[in-house]
Amino acid sequence: ACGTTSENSGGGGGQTTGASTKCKGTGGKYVIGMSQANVAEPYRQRMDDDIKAAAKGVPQFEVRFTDAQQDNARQVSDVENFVTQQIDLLIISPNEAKPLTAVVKSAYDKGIPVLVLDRKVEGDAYTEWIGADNTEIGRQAGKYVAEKLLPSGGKIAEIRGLAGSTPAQERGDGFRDAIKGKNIDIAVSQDGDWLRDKGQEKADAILKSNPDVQVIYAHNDPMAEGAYLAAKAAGKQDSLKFIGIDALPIPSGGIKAVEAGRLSATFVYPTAGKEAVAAAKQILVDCQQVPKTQTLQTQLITKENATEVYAKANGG
Amino acid sequence: MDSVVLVELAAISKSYGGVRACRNVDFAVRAGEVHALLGENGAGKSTLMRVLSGDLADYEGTVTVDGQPVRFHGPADAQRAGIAMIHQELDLVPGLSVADNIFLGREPRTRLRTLDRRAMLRETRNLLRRTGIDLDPRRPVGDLRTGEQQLVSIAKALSLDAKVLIMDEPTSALSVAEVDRMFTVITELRRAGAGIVYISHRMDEIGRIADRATVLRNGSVVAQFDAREMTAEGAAEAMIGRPVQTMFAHDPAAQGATLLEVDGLVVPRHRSGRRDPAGISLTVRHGEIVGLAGLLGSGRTELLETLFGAGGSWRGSIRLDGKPIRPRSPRHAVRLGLAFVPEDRRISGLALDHSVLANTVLSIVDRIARFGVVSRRQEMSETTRMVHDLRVKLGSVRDPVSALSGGNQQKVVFGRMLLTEPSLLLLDEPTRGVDVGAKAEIYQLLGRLAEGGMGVLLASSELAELVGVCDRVIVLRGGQNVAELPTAHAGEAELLAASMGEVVPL
Amino acid sequence: MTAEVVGVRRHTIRTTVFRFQSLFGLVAVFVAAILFSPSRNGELVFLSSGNLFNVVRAISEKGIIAVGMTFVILIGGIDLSVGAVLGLTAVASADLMVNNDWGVVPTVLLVLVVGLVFGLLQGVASTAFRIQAFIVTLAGLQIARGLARIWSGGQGIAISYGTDPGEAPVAFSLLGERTFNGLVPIPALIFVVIAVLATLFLRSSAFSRHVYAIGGNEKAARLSGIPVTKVKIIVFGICGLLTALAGIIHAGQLNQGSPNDGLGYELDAIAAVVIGGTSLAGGRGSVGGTVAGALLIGVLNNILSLNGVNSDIQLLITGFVIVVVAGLQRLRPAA
Amino acid sequence: MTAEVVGVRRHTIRTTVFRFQSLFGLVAVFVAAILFSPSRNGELVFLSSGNLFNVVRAISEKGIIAVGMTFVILIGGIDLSVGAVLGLTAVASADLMVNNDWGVVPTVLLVLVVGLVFGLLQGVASTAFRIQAFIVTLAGLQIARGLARIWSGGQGIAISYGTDPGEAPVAFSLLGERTFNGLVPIPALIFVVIAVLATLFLRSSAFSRHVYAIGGNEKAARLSGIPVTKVKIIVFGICGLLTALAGIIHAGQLNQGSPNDGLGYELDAIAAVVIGGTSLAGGRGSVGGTVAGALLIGVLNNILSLNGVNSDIQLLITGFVIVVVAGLQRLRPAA
Ligand SMILES: Nc1ncnc2c1ncn2[C@@H]1O[C@H](COP(=O)(O)OP(=O)(O)OP(=O)(O)O)[C@@H](O)[C@H]1O
Ligand SMILES: Nc1ncnc2c1ncn2[C@@H]1O[C@H](COP(=O)(O)OP(=O)(O)OP(=O)(O)O)[C@@H](O)[C@H]1O
Ligand SMILES: O[C@@H]1[C@@H](O)[C@H](O)OC[C@H]1O
Ligand SMILES: [Mg+2]
Ligand SMILES: [Mg+2]
Repeated sequence: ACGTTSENSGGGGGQTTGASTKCKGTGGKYVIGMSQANVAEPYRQRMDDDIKAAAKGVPQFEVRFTDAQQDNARQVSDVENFVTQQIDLLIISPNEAKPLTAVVKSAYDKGIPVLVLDRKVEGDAYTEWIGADNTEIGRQAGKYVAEKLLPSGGKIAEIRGLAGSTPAQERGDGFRDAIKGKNIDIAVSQDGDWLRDKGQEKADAILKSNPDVQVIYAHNDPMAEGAYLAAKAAGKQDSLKFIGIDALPIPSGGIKAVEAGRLSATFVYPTAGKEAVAAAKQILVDCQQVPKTQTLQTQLITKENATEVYAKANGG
Repeated sequence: MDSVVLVELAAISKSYGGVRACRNVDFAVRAGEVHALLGENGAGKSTLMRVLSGDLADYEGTVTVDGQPVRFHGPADAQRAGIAMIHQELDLVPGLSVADNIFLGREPRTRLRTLDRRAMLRETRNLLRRTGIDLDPRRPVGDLRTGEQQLVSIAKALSLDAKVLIMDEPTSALSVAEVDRMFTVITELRRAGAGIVYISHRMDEIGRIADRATVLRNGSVVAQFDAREMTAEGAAEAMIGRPVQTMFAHDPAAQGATLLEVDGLVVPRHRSGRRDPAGISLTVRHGEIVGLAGLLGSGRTELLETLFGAGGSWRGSIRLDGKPIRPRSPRHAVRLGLAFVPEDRRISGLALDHSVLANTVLSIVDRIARFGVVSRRQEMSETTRMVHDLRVKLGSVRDPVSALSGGNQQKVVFGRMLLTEPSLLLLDEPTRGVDVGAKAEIYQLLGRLAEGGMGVLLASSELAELVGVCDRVIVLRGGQNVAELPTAHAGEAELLAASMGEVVPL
Repeated sequence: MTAEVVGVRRHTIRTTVFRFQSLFGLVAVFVAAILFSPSRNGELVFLSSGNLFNVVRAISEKGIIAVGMTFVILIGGIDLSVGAVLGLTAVASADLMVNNDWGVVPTVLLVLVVGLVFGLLQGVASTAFRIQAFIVTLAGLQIARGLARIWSGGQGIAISYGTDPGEAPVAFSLLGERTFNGLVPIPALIFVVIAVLATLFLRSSAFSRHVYAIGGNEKAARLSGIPVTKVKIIVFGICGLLTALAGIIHAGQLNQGSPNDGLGYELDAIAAVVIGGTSLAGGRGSVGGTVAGALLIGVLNNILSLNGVNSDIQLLITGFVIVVVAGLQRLRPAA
Repeated sequence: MTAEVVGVRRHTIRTTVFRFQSLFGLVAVFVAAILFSPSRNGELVFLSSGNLFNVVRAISEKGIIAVGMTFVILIGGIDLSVGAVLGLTAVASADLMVNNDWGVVPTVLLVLVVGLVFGLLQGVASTAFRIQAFIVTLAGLQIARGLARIWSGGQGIAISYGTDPGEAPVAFSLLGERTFNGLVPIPALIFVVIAVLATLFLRSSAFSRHVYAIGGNEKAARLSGIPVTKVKIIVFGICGLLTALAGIIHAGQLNQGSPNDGLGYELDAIAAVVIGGTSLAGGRGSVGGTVAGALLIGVLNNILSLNGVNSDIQLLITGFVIVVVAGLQRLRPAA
């Protein structure tokens, strides 16, 4: 009865029945498996926390979490184990796209609806992808630097995410795209592996080798905070500007850092946790179809809106 | 013999797993005596003394000190009760200096509770002087030669000022001169009222120093002697339970062509600068047993190691069966038909955790393998043959070598090299720690091997052995040969004199 | 005074017990897994053949590496580079097939050679200059990781199958497949074969005697005429070779060769070896133990996941189980 | 028949050279850093005091841990738990001050006790059941990481300073500051003090002789009446204690205590110790060497970053430099 395919979902395969057969309406009990790529990054921990919080509001749901510790192979096993447990729905935030495609497909082919968050898998053997556009976020960051921080051009430093990860690639590309022709020079670019202490260490050296940079663009907030700490140690925290990405609404997150004036700006990188639970409810409880793609919007956080956004995100 | 009894062991029994090492042993040490503890390898001597020194805590029987029954829970307890032991296997810490080793566990401290190095160095110098060795107390023990280490152990034991000093084969790596020096020390201690337990397989030493002797066989006391009534033969017979065969039985007649020819061999790493460039020259013929005599540090070990490709750089020439050779590595030397039994079996000879079997066939695994697969049958038969030929006393050939008594461990190393069927056997103190019975067997074996055409170069600090076994003895001093004595004409006295640098008229 | 042969029986019993000692922990964990297994339709989920094969597949890469690591640890060495070498060889496999259109056989051969040579070079560096293996392979880790990044341009190289240029030969996709009625994963098969071969080799080859002897007492081994340097170099080569095999499987399993692959695998592989009762000091241990160690960790992860145990609690439980298992192994009376 | 006194002088020279041996590599890298330093306004950036202090600050946490690790390695042990214990103690520091309004002194004391106890427990587990330290501390790693995650709820605890509830005492922020005209970072000072104290302690305490003896020949140590078990337990305790100190500094430096902090620090700390010439077999080494090892890595990272060297190439260079430095140390003639 509940079995209609989302019109966005490509043809073929078992996905048509996928979403439907699992739907037992409000009377059912559902076990959802959430396969997280790693929980060492605050952003991902927050994604899990968001899912946990949202699932509290759906009494029919029990969510089980796994942590693949940044290992594709481990995440493949995690998904296999979920399939063995015959979960009713899989949420996955893949470590990398290609290596998880096959196992996600095999789960999907067994009729398990699959929600993919943040990073993608290849092909169309999943029910819905929910996430944000990293190139766009990078572009907005570039735009902010070009328009607000260095309207007449200048030198900046970039602290990048883990080499080889797609967000690092896309955030770098989008940024470069936006500053093209704006007389802004990326004087130095170093890998900070998404980590706060790495960000600090790299910024230490950057401030020595390129003391004339005016802005540090970090691919996430932890690294931006690390860079700020390095600048503070060098007594340069006021003459330099820092921007990051993620804007997690937690005490150690970027919104608070902007509010406190450490970062000039950060950009919301939505975790999609809340949206994922909503989609799961639509599929399992409401027996509805969901769109194949749900792109979440970013938001620029500056001192002006930080307090308000933070309060709102925490239910205020 | 009416002096005070310092310690008394009553009805001591001790087993390791299924092996009964001591059965119901009674033993006492009196003030002012040197009490020799004799017995063949594995008889239980070390075990009994490890009980007395607090090293083994789980045993049956009672230990009485000064009339009070005691139970030691560790060596420290025994030391506090005035009992110290020099262990058979040198137990020093190679990375620490001589002084650190001597005071290990009871370091003198300054008022600030820091190490009192000055006191340590001063005391160490005194102790070393008493033992008759001139060493820098700051040198790491690991840099010292075996004999020097043994002297450090002795100095360490002396520093304890013990009432009862147990010496488990303290002289096995020492040569005559050092032994003499040590006996002087023992005599001083005895005079001061200490009781000394003396374990040795060198029967001549027992005769010289002991006041009393207790003989163990298979873990039980089988005889007690007074020094006056004890003969070497009698003691030996008590030890092995039957009359000893003739010790030395080699017939020097059957010698053949020259096997080894060493000419002007100098090991230049000698930093003394005193090394005469003449170096060492000697020959060994097929079927000949040639001895190497010398004092501690005279260069015997170094020569053997060089011949075996295990030393450092050297110059000179070595010929084997007339062909010049330059042994690059022990492997190369083995291929050339050389075999070497090193002087310190624990460090250089054995993987102690591994079975007797694995240790025995180590040098011949390639030979007993077909297509790279070791033949278990041959492995077992070769090992059994060796165990039998050398009369190794053990539980099972699969037991770890560490479960064997010291002398039997030595036989395993010896046996391993014999299995390579060498043409030239290089032996460095091969009977160190080996009991009289087994020594006789080894000598006979050497005799047989020599008669079969093998050449033997045997370095030893036991003059009786050199004189008894060898056809000729070459005396080294300061890295060169200073004398050559045919044993048919020369005895221990001449060897000693030559070793000390006196010119010996022949 | 013939050699006494007392204790042969005692010995046999002890040996037998000892043979199985490295299995104690595995058996205990296995039993616990059965007890705690969720059940579905009256069947224990843990024991379902699908699940058991998943367990073996999941450990097969690390298991193969751990077999190589067993050799290295037996000589008293250690190899920290394996995780990075796995990444390097996975990248190499993907690049050769995808970007250079190599066939499966030449790719596999070349990649195996890459692993072998990397291992041999580490062996040479450590023996020629007498540098501790820890240091050499720590450097090797960085070098292999750097090479993998440079080779791949920092990005994972995705593998898709077909005959077009830019596609890998379909045959390679077998590594991701299951055989025997879709039941047995191919990597698991390879792992079992490697483990059996290595066990036989370590039990009965002359070479293995040399390996054990070097770990037991290197100086004694040298004086016994064993070519110590050569054996050590070969052992590092074996470890590199097996790691390359694991890297190839990894690429096949995940359809990608990424320079970040294998991060931290070195500790897992060493853990399997040590939990399996092999001494880090060298000279003592077996491949059987290593396989048991790897299985133990695999079973533990599996049963915790099947029960949906939260990953933080998993860490605690895993930690405690490891200590208890290691403790069990020490029950053996001292020799 | 006096024994010859050859080699006393030779010995002194060798000792002296050997004393400085662990510095060879550091000196070489330092010289290279000067040669390759970018310059600004005629001044070498690398040598500017600000930069040099950055280098020391950057290594201070790992350096302090490495000092503790030196003790553990000297007894022939190893401690893999340090990274996780750093995370645990950083979380503890943040949580106590931020969420429980503790003062600086009670926080620091309790956190130090946490580290100490964790270390002692590992020491007990490893000695009481005679389990290899590798295994015990591998388990300890998982347990500490699990505890840290549970304690913090998985997310870093941010520290801001002030007197309100939820704010940490301002005094704690000193850990992130610099002193002496804003030049010398406080963590660097603490590191130097710890290193000096540890050096003096290892040089001149009786306890240190026991540590060296246990690593050099455990049996001899036991026969000399040294309480081997007790010393070992204390050594693990020292390492835990120093790691906790590093954890506190970490929290102060980053204004946050996160359960993921310290990931992989164990290998870095061990590397510093081993590059500093301490033998993993135990019994040989010094804190001076460890400091040199840590500095070497710090200088290398710094100069590579100053030159903007790409991170892939950094890996390669670091790998090669480590091998070469280790090779340099082996130049010493064999004893
Ligand atoms: N650690 C051990 N484990 C098992 N058996 C042992 C152990 N130590 C000694 N034994 C056995 O106990 C018996 C007595 O050994 P012990 O070392 O006391 O002999 P010993 O008289 O000192 O011999 P040696 O003259 O060769 O030193 C031997 O059979 C030996 O194999
Ligand atoms: N590794 C070394 N370190 C220091 N000195 C050495 C070393 N090797 C040899 N020597 C010195 O070389 C000389 C010859 O030593 P060697 O051991 O060959 O003599 P030996 O006659 O066998 O004495 P020993 O009874 O000590 O075995 C001695 O002066 C010794 O101190
Ligand atoms: O900080 C985030 C990082 O941890 C994740 O892996 O990718 C997106 C980033 O914003
Ligand atoms: Mg003995
Ligand atoms: Mg000698």
